[in-house]
Amino acid sequence: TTDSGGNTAGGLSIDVPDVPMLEELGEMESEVNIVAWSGFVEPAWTDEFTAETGCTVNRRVAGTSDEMVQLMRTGDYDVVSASGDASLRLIAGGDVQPINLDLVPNFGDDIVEGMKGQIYDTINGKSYGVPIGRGANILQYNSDVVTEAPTSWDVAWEADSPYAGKIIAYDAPIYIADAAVYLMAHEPDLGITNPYALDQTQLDAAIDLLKQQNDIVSEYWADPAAQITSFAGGTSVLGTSWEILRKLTDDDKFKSVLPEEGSTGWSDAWMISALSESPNCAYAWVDYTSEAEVNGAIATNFGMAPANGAFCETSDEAAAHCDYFNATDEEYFSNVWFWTTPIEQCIDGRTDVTCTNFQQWTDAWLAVKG
Amino acid sequence: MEGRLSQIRPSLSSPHPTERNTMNRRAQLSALLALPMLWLIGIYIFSLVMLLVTAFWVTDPFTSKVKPGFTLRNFEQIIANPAYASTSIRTLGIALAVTVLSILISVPLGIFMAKVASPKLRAILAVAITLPLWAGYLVKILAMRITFTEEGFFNSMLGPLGISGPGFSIVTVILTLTYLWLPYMAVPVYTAIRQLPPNLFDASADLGAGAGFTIRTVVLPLIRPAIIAGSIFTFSLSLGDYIAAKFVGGSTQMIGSIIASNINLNPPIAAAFSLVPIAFVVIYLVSVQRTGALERM
Amino acid sequence: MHASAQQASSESDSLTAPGAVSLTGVSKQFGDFTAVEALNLDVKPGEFLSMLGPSGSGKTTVLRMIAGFENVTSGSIHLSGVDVTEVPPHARQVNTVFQDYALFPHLTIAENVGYGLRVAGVDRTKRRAQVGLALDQVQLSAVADRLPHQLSGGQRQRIALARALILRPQVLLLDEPLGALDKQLREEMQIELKQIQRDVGITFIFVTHDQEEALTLSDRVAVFNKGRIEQVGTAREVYEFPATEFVAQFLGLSNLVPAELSSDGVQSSVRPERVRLRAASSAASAGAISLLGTVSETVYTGPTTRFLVDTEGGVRIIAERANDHHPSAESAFARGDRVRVEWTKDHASRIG
Amino acid sequence: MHASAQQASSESDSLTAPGAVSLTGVSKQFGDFTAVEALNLDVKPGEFLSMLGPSGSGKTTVLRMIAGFENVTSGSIHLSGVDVTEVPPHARQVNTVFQDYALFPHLTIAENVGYGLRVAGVDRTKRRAQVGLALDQVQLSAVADRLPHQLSGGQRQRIALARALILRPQVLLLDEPLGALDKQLREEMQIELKQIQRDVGITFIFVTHDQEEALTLSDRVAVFNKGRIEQVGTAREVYEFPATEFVAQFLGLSNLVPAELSSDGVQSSVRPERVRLRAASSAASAGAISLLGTVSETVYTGPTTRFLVDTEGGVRIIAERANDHHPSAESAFARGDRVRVEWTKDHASRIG
Amino acid sequence: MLRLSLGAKFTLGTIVAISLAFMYIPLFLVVINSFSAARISSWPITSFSTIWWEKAFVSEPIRAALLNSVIVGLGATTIALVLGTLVAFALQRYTFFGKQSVNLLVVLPIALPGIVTGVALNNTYNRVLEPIGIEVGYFGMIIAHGTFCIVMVFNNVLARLRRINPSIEEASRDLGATPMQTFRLVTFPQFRSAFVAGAILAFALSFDEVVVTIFTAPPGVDTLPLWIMNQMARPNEASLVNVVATVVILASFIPVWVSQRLARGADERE
Ligand SMILES: Nc1ncnc2c1ncn2[C@@H]1O[C@H](COP(=O)(O)OP(=O)(O)OP(=O)(O)O)[C@@H](O)[C@H]1O
Ligand SMILES: Nc1ncnc2c1ncn2[C@@H]1O[C@H](COP(=O)(O)OP(=O)(O)OP(=O)(O)O)[C@@H](O)[C@H]1O
Ligand SMILES: [Mg+2]
Ligand SMILES: [Mg+2]
Repeated sequence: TTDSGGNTAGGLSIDVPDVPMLEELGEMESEVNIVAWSGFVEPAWTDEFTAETGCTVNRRVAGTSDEMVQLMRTGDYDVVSASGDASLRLIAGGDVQPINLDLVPNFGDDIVEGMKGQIYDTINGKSYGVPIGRGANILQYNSDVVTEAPTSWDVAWEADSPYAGKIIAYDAPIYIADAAVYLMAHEPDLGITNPYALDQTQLDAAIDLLKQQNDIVSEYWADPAAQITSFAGGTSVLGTSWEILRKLTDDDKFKSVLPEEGSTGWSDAWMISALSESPNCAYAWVDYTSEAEVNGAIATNFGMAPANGAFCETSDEAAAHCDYFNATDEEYFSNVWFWTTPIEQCIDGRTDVTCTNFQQWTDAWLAVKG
Repeated sequence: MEGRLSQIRPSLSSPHPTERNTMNRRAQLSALLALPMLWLIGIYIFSLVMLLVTAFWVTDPFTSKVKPGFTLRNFEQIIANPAYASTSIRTLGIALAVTVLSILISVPLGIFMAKVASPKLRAILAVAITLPLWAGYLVKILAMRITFTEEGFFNSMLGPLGISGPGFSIVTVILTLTYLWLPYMAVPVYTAIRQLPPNLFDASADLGAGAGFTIRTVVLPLIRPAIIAGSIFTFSLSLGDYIAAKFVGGSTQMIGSIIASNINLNPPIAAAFSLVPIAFVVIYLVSVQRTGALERM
Repeated sequence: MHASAQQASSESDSLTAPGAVSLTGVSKQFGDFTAVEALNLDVKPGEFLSMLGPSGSGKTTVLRMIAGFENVTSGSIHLSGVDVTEVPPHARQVNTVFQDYALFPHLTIAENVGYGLRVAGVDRTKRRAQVGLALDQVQLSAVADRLPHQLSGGQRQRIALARALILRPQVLLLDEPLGALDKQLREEMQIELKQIQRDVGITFIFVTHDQEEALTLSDRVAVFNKGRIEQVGTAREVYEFPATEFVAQFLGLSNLVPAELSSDGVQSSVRPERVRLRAASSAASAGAISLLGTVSETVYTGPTTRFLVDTEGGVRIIAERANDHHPSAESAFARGDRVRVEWTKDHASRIG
Repeated sequence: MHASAQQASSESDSLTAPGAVSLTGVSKQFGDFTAVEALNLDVKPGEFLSMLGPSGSGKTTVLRMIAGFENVTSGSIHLSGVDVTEVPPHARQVNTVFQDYALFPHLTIAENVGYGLRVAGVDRTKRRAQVGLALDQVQLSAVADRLPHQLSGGQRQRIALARALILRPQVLLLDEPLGALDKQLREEMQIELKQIQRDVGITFIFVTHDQEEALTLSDRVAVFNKGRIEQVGTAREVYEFPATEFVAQFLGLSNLVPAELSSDGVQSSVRPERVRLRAASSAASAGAISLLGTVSETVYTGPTTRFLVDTEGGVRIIAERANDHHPSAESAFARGDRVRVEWTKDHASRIG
Repeated sequence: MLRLSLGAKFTLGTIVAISLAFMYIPLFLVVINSFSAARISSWPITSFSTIWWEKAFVSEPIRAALLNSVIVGLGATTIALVLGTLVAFALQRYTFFGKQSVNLLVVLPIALPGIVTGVALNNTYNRVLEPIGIEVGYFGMIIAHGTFCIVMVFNNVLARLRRINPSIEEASRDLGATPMQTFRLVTFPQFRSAFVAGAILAFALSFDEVVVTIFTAPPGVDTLPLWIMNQMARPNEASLVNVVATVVILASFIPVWVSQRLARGADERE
């Protein structure tokens, strides 16, 4: 099925290490170590969690998905807020355990449709992650300069873009998928049906496009702060963004659009380490944060669409938040390809070719910046 | 004085010291070095070696888990992808440019402080060049961002004069790294210039040399060890940096960026590629060690 | 008896000749401190002039003002009749041998010696030839390729000399060039220095605080004290006829004779070797000042024996007798002996 | 005539008395280089012994071995009859005054002087009293609270002395303590040093390369050359009767008379002041060696005038005459004069 | 003295002025931005406010990060002081085979890219030590920082040891002090100022270190630079960073002043 961005190729089966699933909860341990994105673990809700469960929360903020994977592999952490480009690696590496959803009562019908059973956290029918929230990689522009509202990514990709030299792009190998999304619409001959399932030819084409873009790029961003200052400081006038980043500029001249080609996006899910020494606290945390209020608090704090749709009904502000971030707008997200780790097995269902894996993407990405 | 020092300094390498003497000194020396060597070799070098052997290991392409083994594939990959070579050369160029720029700033600064400034101004300047050391690495990089962004401080001040800044580019990376590591060059250079015997300046003038000639033929050769000592910091710290490139480099990619982006995902290739900066640094250190500058850092 | 007065007239025309140095009313202040005060000095071309004085008396400061390393606070300096008061050091035809030699530690001996030529833009081959000659002159061609720290003190001293002389300056300034050498080497170098000065005929201005060195080497000696010149004159003038008590004391042992003891009723000084020591029983010599006393101490110094005599007048007189060809010259008198000390007016110098 | 031979027997019984230092067959190697070679030396209690020699002759090395800073390569060292060859410096009852004084720059003068007492565990009040006395002795109570860098060279020297003496060592070692001082200060300090040595009665071993200093201060002088002692004896012994050519040359000007000229057919040395200078016309004195020659140079040195005489035998003889009470002593002969030089056998010393 | 023409002095003065502007304009921007109302640093500043100062002063994470930075800095400095001084003594007082290599070894941790050091140590902690039951935890970070700080103490102490008059120690032994007493009463006071200067630099280096810290910090522990990093990732309160930086800059006058005083005191005595 390719209706919602083609990500729900549920039939995919991959060899993954057999990690036992927790059958029932026991005594709470004393602490839980969490690797998370900035803003996911804050005293505003951890204090209450600790009060309720007795589990002290130790947070470690990670900057990139790679760092998250690395940190999880140290075995020091119980829980991680993995994005789609990390989750598959963690699952396949045997670093996380399947989640017994029975032990997460807050994971219920309220979880928005688009975040259930995704390939990047559900494998071979087993669930490995409990969703937290999601967002799209949109096109943001400075309306003072970009006076004609763009509807296509072409202003960001084409060499003759009127904004050449003022374009900001995302700085990670996964950004290759953005090129693939663009090619999917503009170079149908390449036959790309899923931006995370690229064979070598398709990858090469994407890299060529990225190299072309490199010449017109003012900078690449990895840190949100850098992205905001790039727009605010006038270095960039157009490029990849998140809704929250646009919001944080506090300036109406910055506008955004989800272009007609669609876009990539990210969705994060809690995962529990296979080596967790505090599985009970870990389950408690995952459950606690899936509850509408807490999940909403995280989503609000970070600036994304919450996984728990029930949050949107809790207050007017919540409703406004959900509206702003299109939380329950599956139509909106149907055009969004959530980050997934590329693997050799083509997840678009092709079996006649080998797809390029994430390592190849990483190596290819280096060539973009030369 | 030199002679006297060398007289007093006991020498273990001399062929006929008395037995008792040698034993004693050996024991003292071992006592001094045991702990530091245990630390540096037992922890640091051991860790480095453990990391570097992984350069010959393989990574599972799917899970990105490292498996022991022996392969040269990582090196082949580095050679095959020209991005590695071009990034290495670019980074080397940046590190050298930072070093040269630091020298170009530090020498006049040192001469001004040591030979022109009044004692009071000298004290103020001495504080002024060390203070930025404390402002925080990230803070300084972000400050450079505000300075050099398109509508930032630099362009808003100098724009009216028709001067426009370098934006976020390799030039800004060089300026930022210079800004970060300058004190490590300026302080030793200044100290060295201060310690030059004033008589040498007199002697040079006495023999007819003007200030420029004296600086070129007397000052620079004599402060060379200090310059080299400073350059170890400016060169190696620049060589390994990637955060500056990330924040003010625009699309500039450095060795550190590549290692950082691989270190989690594909440690063997990161390890293999770290041999490049390690080689640069070690070659540099060994070649300057001959000049005795290491001891004078 | 003031040598400076004598010379002033006879030299006025030679002062424009190359090599002449003339300081007129030169003063130097360091902050509140006056290091050199209203100093006048005329050095004749080709002269070997020593500046002698205790530490801190301003010798180096004067030398540095002549070389141009220090600005004068007031007064003027002329070289060969030309006012150079405002000329920077590198433009003065004067070279300096520094007390600590100030050799460039990073340059070889040959490069050190050739430095001045290099500055002057002399080309490499010419330079090499001249450096070779200069090194020959100081007999150190063998060490041309060494670095200064590989030389002994005496060798370094000679290199400093060669480096300064190669530019054929009109005036060579030497700031205690022998101060750091040991006695033997020092004596050898004194002879060598004198020899070189005769050979090249350059004006030497030589700073020292060793009176014997000043007396034996120089044509004239300028005795410094507290930033002033107390006396200028030939070795004999300053030694035999010190103008002041300070000069008398500084140039070796000296007896200060109070006014009431001298024949003409003014204070005077007498050198110990000029004092005649006789048995107390002998009669006082006519025309001499003659005192009776007791030997309180005898000191054997090698070439001489020194006798300390406490005279009846309460003044202690030092007498020195050469241990000369007379048999038992040194054992003529012993501690406790009653003696007569005498000297003639000719050997006493009035001091102001 | 070998002073060292004379003394060896006369002293053997005093060697067990406290204060005696005795070196037996002491050698010191630095790598391949022998700095001190099989050296024997006995210093009597209460004696003032000078070690005199050129730079690099091993004086400091010997001193450092006595203090214990250097191990001996072979041989043994006794202090007051006790073998201390293996005793570390802090346990030897010997103190040192270093050439550069080695005052502790971070401690006040009083703390410097009291340092030895402090490490010995003497309590504060007692210490303060003793330090007060020691500072009085060197007349520097006024500077007790200053730091060393605030003192002049002469003051520092006295503090170094006070610091070493406060421990009442059996032996005080002084390594060119006056080397850094200017001439005047040096002479003052010499007198002071001699005075103190007399007062405290401690054995002084004093290193210098200034022969006059060694001759005037010491009871005995040991002349060093290339790691060996060439001669030990009283000032008169080493000056008048040098055992070797080296000693003759090192202790001042000396004429080396070749064997064929001397009466007994062996090489000898004669001091310039022992040479008698007479008109060429005068008859040769009986029993004296007498040569005719021409004055080639005269040098006025202040107390003396030096005459260089080229004799007919081709030997250059230096004669020195005191500028003494005789009228015109210094102008008796001039350059070019024909003269007769003479000396007696008594004033010539055979040298090996 | 070096004699410079007026023109040369002017040129030098200009270079100095430009260099100082280059150093201080960014710092000035940081300080002024701490009073900006905006969430994130910018230029020009549109509205001023002290809101970030108010927030910073009550922020628990800032306080915790600061405390961690200080603890790690002090721990690393202590390690560096001990090891750096020992090596400095060994290299200054003895000649031995491999001396050059020891020297190189001390310099290496600072000279190699921080990311290599960080990952290498992280690798050792997790792959070697943990399996054999050694949990370095918080100390891992201190060990890592200590390792690259050694060179700072080493440099300063060695430079000073070279300038100590060797006869001063002999004088002490001569006056009856045992080697231990000599060290305590004479040697140590002589290099104390270099020791402190080295300590200050080591602390500064540790206090500022980012890359190695990323890889060696234990779960839940932020140092100040890590906290700043996190602010970059969640820029709704990024301006807090400016407040913290301003406070650190102001506070750094203390160590800079102390080391100036020490340097001057040592100069005077020489
Ligand atoms: N740059 C200076 N600043 C302040 N005072 C100075 C300076 N140079 C010299 N002096 C002072 O001027 C006086 C004369 O110094 P100068 O060096 O000329 O003496 P000197 O006769 O050469 O002594 P010495 O024999 O010790 O070399 C001294 O008191 C000295 O302290
Ligand atoms: N530690 C040492 N290593 C090697 N050689 C040494 C050492 N100490 C002294 N020497 C050598 O031993 C010889 C004697 O040195 P010493 O210092 O005893 O001479 P000295 O008579 O005191 O000379 P000076 O008058 O210059 O002080 C010299 O040639 C010196 O170079
Ligand atoms: Mg002087
Ligand atoms: Mg010596």
